[in-house]
Amino acid sequence: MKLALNEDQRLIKDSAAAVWKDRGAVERLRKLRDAGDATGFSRALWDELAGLGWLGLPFPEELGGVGLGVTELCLVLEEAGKTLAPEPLLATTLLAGSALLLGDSDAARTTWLPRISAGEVIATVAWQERARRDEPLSCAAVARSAGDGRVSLHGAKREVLVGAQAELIVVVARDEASGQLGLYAVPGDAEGLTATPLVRVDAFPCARIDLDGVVVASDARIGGAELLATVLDRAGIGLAAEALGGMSAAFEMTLGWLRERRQFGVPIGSFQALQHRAARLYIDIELCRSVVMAAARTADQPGVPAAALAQVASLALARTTDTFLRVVDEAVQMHGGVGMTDEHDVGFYLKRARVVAATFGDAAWHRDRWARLAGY
Amino acid sequence: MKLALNEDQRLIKDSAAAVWKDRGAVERLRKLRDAGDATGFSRALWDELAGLGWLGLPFPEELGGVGLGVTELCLVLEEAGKTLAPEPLLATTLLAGSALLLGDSDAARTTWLPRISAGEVIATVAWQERARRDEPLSCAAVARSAGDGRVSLHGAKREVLVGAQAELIVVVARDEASGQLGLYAVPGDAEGLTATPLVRVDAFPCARIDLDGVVVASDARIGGAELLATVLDRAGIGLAAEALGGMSAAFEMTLGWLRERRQFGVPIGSFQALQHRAARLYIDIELCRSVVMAAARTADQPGVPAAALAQVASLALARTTDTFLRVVDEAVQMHGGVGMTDEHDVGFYLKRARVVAATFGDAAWHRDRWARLAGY
Amino acid sequence: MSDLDGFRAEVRAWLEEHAPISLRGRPGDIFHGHWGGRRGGFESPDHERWLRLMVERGWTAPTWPTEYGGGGLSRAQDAVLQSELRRLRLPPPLIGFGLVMIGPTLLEYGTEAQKREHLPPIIRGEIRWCQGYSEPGSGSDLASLQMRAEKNGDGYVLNGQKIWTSYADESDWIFCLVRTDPAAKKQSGISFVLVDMDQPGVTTRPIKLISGASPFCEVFFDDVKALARDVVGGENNGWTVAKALLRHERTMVGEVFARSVMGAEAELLGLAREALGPAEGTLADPLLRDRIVQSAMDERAFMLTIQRIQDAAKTGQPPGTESSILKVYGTELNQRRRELAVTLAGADGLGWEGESYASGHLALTRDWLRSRGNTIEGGTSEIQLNIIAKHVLGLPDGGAR
Amino acid sequence: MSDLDGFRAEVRAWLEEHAPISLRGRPGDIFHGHWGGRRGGFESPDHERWLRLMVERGWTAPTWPTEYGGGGLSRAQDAVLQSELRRLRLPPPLIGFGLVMIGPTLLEYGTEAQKREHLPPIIRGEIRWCQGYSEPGSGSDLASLQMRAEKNGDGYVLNGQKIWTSYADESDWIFCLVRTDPAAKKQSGISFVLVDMDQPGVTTRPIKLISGASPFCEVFFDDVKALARDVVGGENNGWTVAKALLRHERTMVGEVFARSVMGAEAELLGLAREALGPAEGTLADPLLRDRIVQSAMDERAFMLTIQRIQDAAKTGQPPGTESSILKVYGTELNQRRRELAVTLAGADGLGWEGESYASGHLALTRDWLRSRGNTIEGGTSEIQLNIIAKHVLGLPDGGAR
Repeated sequence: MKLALNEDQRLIKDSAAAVWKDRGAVERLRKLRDAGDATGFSRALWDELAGLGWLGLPFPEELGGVGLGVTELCLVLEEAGKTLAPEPLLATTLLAGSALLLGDSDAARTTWLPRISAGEVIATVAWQERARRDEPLSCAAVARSAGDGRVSLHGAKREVLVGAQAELIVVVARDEASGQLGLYAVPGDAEGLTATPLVRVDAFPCARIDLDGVVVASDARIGGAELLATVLDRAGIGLAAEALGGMSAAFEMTLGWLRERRQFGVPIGSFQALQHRAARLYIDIELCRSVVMAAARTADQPGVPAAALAQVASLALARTTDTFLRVVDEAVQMHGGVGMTDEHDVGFYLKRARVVAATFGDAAWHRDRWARLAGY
Repeated sequence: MKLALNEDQRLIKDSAAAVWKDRGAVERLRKLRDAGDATGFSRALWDELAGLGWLGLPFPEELGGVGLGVTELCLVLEEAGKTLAPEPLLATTLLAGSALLLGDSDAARTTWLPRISAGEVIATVAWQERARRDEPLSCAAVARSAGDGRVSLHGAKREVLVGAQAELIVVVARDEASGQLGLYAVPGDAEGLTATPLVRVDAFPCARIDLDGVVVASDARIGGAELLATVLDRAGIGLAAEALGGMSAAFEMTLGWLRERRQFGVPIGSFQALQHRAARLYIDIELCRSVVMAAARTADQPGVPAAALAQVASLALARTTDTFLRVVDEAVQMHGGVGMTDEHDVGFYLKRARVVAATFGDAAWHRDRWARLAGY
Repeated sequence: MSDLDGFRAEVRAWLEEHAPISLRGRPGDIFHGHWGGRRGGFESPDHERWLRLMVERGWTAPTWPTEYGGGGLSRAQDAVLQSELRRLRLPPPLIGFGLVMIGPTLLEYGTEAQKREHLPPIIRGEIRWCQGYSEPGSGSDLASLQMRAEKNGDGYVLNGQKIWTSYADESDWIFCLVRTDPAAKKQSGISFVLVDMDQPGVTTRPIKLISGASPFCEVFFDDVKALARDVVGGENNGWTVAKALLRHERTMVGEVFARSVMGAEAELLGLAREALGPAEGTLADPLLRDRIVQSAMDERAFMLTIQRIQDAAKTGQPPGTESSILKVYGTELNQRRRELAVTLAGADGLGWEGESYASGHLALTRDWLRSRGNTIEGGTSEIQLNIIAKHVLGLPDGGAR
Repeated sequence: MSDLDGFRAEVRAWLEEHAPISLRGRPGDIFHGHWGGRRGGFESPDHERWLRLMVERGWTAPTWPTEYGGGGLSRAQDAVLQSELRRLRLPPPLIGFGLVMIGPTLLEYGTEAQKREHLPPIIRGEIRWCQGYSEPGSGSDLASLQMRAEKNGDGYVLNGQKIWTSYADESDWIFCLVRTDPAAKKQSGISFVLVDMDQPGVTTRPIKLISGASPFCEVFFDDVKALARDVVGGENNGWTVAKALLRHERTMVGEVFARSVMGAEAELLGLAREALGPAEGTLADPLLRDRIVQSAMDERAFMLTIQRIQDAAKTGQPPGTESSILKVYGTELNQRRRELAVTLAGADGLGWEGESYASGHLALTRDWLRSRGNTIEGGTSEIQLNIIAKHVLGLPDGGAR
């Protein structure tokens, strides 16, 4: 495992940086938010991302993908994170995409992955049911036999990323008979499925999903608890990469302000107390960069054991969620009054950091899991 | 409850400050340590303290005391803490003294308290058995019936303050028959009692006590579990006062250094990063002062419920142990290389702070107790 | 003593007889009540009656001299009055920056003519005031302010901008720091001037915060007129007046935070039980439990420190720069609490708006966001730490302020 | 590539044949091995034989030129040699500041004559060197040093004091920074001079630390002589030489800390099980458990960062000021670990000496105390943060260094 970018990876990172910077950075999210845009992201840009091949980066070429890995996708997500891009790359390619890619169903794989790669389908996974993250195994939604080999899904899911826009929702439910968890590929417009958009603080698209007897064919089941764990860990690593981008951008923005803003006749960045705080943030961000790179590469190792993947995912999420929160708190503080205004971009990072921390479990949750994995 | 000193209290505090400063501050502890002094403190100074009435400050006048309270004793302890005075005021007057004062036995009270006040008897309580603090109720030492209404004590106690020098040791043991905890007043030279001095990092006198069938009369039992809890809480408040003194002195020493030490042509105290860190320490020390004052006054309130006392004692210990540790770490860091030398006094505070934190439970232990007391 | 007892009896009887029944049991505070002013309506006829009654006795400004319409009470009498108001849990008849900021400043620094002109309308609730200090370019470095006031006949012409002016869009007059001598260095060319906002050239614009709407405004001055007689403390001598007022403001902010942090343990515990269960016994999450205890202990230590400072003041110890301690610690304490609250609530604490969220949960999000400003407004934590380092600890000046 | 393979085969065969059997499986590191010098004895005859054998091939200084007695190996060849030594887990034949500090400095800045005089005795382990930089008055501000060297005939007379000189009491020569031009400002009047310690006027005194005995010494110079030919880099030009050496030292210190933090989780977990029980399953104390995880994660993130820096260097990215990051983070990481270790041990971690304590427990106390110096020695954390702020983040200089 080499913690450095190769030439291809550098190209991907640079072009990802260019794509999102060209689109106007945070300004774009602000406009979508202020307009109360129902889609919540740019479908035109989504088509462009498909054209660049990024929506299928980690999928094999025969399924419309590029045949690269989580490592490369994380580079794109990091750059997306810098501008707080709300395009649902994480939900579609890494959450739903991983479920389809690594799942049991060839049919589902060949049906959906090419369409995801082509940008035709927005997809997501609906797994969370409670306000605070706990074990995914505590799932209360059920899959009930509906005759003819079909099952009907009942329950409610919350915090479903891009849930109101997704054409494909992979729903986690417990088989009523066996008690086993299952992941079921459900079309977003299935009868009995209601998506209620949630206006969250970060303005990223998200929804509550109610399943009132949604009937699917039995081959809609693409995997069980083990698949879910892997899917969440891969997506967690992607989110950590996005967080790395977010904290880097908020930090850069703050450094710029420290250099420019003058008080008492000098730039405030010349005050040693602020310098030392900035230097410590820098160190922590650099450590985040190391763990994100290592985690992504681990996810790409063929046959990586689930426990090893879980451990690096927890490492990456524990560090990035905490550091992101600390960086944005300091960023607002160092910006002073202007950082508190809605007019300034830095507040968007503050809001996003907290949502990131609540998405796949915060630092404390992942430290607890690390200890459980290590047997103490 | 008024959080301010009255005229008498101010006098006591000032004269305590003078007594210990006159004796040479930390230099005195250093000499005792370097000499490997078997007593570990100054018996001559002890006689002086007796003459000043401080050894019996919280005892009633009819028992040789002054009739004041924990509040006043804490002022003396705070000043003692500033110079890291190893005189066993806490062990003798607050630990053993509280046990006798508030215990069931009139005989023990009238026998020992006047002698403690007069400086004739060094006393202590032997309660700890494990390396880390846990519930005192987990005591394994036993009191066994030895016929003729006598009991014999069996077990081992560790970290007994001034244990090798004490003429009176109040031993905590569990009645073998009833399972009840008991506090037994045992002469230091009792047969079957062996004290092994422990050379701890802070150089304060301390010992391990082995009880190999120490026979005492049944009226040696002066109380049970409730008494022990109250005794430990009163002593904990006293230790918090001592810690307050210690952190204040280490901080003052550091401020002096920051003003004097020049690097890059200016006093290092003019560097803003150090200024802000010093200012934060100051705030935390001021908060410690408030909780110590409040805790001592609560201990002096007639009929104060055990739970209320426990709560303020935990508040005082949680804050002072943590802050003391933080202050001394920063004090050494700000002193730079010279702070790492044995020649400099600041290291003595560093060492003492850690012993203080381990004496009656550290901050985490007391936060846990706070929650238990509050029912969550 | 018996005088005070008599006064108490008199106040109690008067309140029992006159205070509107409908207002009893509805206490306010210095930020919750009737703000007065030309544009200020009343919540109810009883609120209006309550103001008129109290104005008549001068009890909207109980300790101000009777010659300006105040109550002329001693501090001790005022304490009695306040405790009787609290007894019936009555709202203050009038609140606002006229009473707590510009009024006391005029009493200390104003000329007799200024007091006669400006104090009575404040006491009667006719004029609402706001404060024009900060400018976009001068935050912590207040003395670098740029707004100009140029001499013009018997007055000044004002041009420039103020920011962070609370309730500027609802106020009638503004007290401003302006630069009257551009040649003088920083503090020495500044004047403290009173400006009628009801004139052309004054524009206010509310500021939207990361937490949503706010009372803060920007105020723009475009050839606005001020009278020479409305300069307080003398031309180019405004810095002295401003500093006195700032100290006053910090203490007030400290008190507000003292109130805001109270009850942290119960609130957080409630959120924790809601999120973690079970309803009784030890909380399921030991790390969050530990953070709740820390919040509770921090709050207790903070409240005890406030009490200690007050008790020390009573024994005649001179008040020092304690306001900086309270400001730094109180605001950070509140931030930690708000952060812990959203953490406990998990996804329930991430809502921005909409019916999917309980209003209490939406408030968690907004309160957390708003709390980030606590360590910035009213003098940043950094400035307070500078003050402590230099003026309390006596550390040498390093050029950084 | 096949050249290297051939070299590897040759080295392996030679080592298999010559390396003393008794030393195999006893690896040392840059701080654990034979230090050489006039006063240096050998642990065993095999140690002496091992040194002689390696000196013969120049492999005590594998990459130094053969003309001075070095091995003349390329970096790639040296890597092969080191990996073969590791394969047999052999100790380095020779360690010391001659090899890692003054030798490389002379190779870069020394004259031909200086190299011919000083390098061979270093390579043969005959002369042990120490470093004389810090003085009591100049810690972080090294350039403020005061030790004087006055011209006298064909040399200098040295007067002053050095401090924090590791192993001065066991060394033969010292390389010193001295002030040769008292009139010049700070850096510009400093020379880098080599001094034979075996002469009157040189006194060393070991420094006792809060953790007990230490290799550090004070060195006093009282009319000590140095030769003009022993000035490195030219008179008054010593600062350039010293800075190059300091950078080198920081990297070394970083590597040492990288090693010191490894295995935190296992050590801490062992202490926790000892103190808390039970032997298996979830640790009884959830807060300490959380701190152990933090330590483990911090260590992992730190090791990954070291790897990333090394990997980046391999791809040709220019090395930056990473040493400051590693120094700050690595030392604080070690401090947190030592502190957690004594916390876990409770009263067992409070012993200073005596038979009542297990030696492992006594080491806990001493290691914790010693770790407090990590953030001071080799450039304080504060200095490293200054470096990061200015040279990495490009923040403007505020006069504070």
